[in-house]
Amino acid sequence: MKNNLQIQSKEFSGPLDLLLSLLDEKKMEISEISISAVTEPFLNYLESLEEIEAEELSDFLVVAAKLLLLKSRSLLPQIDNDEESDINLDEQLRLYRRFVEVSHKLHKMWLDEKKTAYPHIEEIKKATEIVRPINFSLETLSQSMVQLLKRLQPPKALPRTYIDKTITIKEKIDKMKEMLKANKKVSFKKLIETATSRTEVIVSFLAVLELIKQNDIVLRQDESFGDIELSKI
Amino acid sequence: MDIVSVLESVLFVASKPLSIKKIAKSLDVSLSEVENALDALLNKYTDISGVHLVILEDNVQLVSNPNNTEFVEKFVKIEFKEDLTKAQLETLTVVAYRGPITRPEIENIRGVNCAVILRNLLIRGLVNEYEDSEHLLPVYELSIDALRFLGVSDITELPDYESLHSNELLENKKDEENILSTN
Amino acid sequence: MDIVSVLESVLFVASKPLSIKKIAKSLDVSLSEVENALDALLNKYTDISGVHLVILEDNVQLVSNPNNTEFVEKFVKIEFKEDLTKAQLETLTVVAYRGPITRPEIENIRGVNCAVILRNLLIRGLVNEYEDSEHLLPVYELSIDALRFLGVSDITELPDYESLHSNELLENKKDEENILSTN
Repeated sequence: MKNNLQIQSKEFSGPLDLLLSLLDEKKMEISEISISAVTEPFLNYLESLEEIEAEELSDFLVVAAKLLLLKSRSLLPQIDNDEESDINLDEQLRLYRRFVEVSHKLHKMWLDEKKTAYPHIEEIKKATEIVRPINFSLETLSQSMVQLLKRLQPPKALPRTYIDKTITIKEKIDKMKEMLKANKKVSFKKLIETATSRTEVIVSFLAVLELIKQNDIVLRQDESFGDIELSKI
Repeated sequence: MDIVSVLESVLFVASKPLSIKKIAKSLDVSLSEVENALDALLNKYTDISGVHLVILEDNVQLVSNPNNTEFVEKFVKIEFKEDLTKAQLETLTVVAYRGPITRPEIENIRGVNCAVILRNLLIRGLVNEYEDSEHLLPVYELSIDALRFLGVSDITELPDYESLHSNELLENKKDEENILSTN
Repeated sequence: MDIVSVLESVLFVASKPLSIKKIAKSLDVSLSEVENALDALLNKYTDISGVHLVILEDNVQLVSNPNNTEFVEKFVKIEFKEDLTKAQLETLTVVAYRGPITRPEIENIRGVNCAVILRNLLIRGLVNEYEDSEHLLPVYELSIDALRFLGVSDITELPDYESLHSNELLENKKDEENILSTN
């Protein structure tokens, strides 16, 4: 219906919420394959979050890392599978979705004023002996005020903009193929020289993996963290 | 509508004597229906019950069994020696920095109902409630005892009183309140 | 002392959730005596009764039957209840269905840090926090106030409670795999 509009103006309550929205947008069921298929829009969204506090970003990065692992595994099935049991993103997402669904039901109940149960409010009789509660002091009072003000701070909503322009793996592959037409060998460093964002670097790397999978190129790397040389087969 | 059940709920929540005639009118049932329901409730709230149904002329009320007063008071006293809960402390804070303040104003700032908490603070003697000509509703402020416990003689001696009292976030909440009440 | 009667009076007068353990201590009786007395009161305050006895973990409170609220509100003002944000709603849901639950367990389900949200829910009185000897960390559970606002008298009345409450996914990865493979 108005799915496309929704995703652009939605406030995400966390990385799993974002993942679910991306899947819903594409009308995909939850599976390892579908999840890894939304890796790029997820990363692009992260890119738009750059200004957000590190603390909030870290939860998104955890999921991003899982997504990249899933994605690279789907591209390179021979990759070491030791960590497989640690991902389980699809299972986590399924359970999370159940809670989200039931939370909508609770929300309806919450908003139904006609169902609020009342306590009995006894008539007020002031105590004959007034005692000082142990934790009642100037310190606790002003601390409590500071906390309250923190709470009243309007929530810093995650950016509502959802970047449409996604650098896709496919675009990168096309670009690499073109470069490999002109030169027999291409340096990965050079490939990412013009990258404008971290996402683009990651997507470039995924494109390289895809090309290997398709048996189009071979890689050569002389030392760890050294440059990677791509050559056409 | 189950009249017995509804009547029981109404008496339980009301906490004050209600006129039997008015109950019949409000619930849109006959007087005898209310009287029959009261008879049914009298069977439930017997002499040994912890809650008694008191009927006096046209008035009816649920009250706690007077025989248990001693235990109830002991219980309440022990409760008061305990720490304030976080919610109580926050309510007290709002009353301290923003008082005199009405209950809806406090609730608007805290985002949650404060009736029970205010009642507890009143019973504990930490806040005072009084009628004020400026407000239609009762207003609350810190009691002299509370000030004494804090070791200050005047509310303005609270830490950062000026800046916190007139904090923008609290003022915004007040504006919201005004908007709401004009609806 | 007639424990059932005294307990009923205390619950009636208190107007707020009370800890079962504290009641036992204050009245100087054993925990099982209080629990037996609560059972007796549960027989008195049945589903169709105008008053419900709500028991949630260690907390207990007498509240009006939520089905009668429409009529009750002809006599008392409605309670203030602010809407919940999406993140608060999700967190409250996880606590409701999985409580008592620790913060890392909640975060495991939501995939996001919940410290600030839990604090807000705590101070709005919608969840309780307590130290538990079984866990090294504080555990969270739904408050009776939250149940009242949701209009249920028993937590098991929440939609799909049984299946979501007992779904062990994530709590134990091995079990999780077994469950999935038998499906």
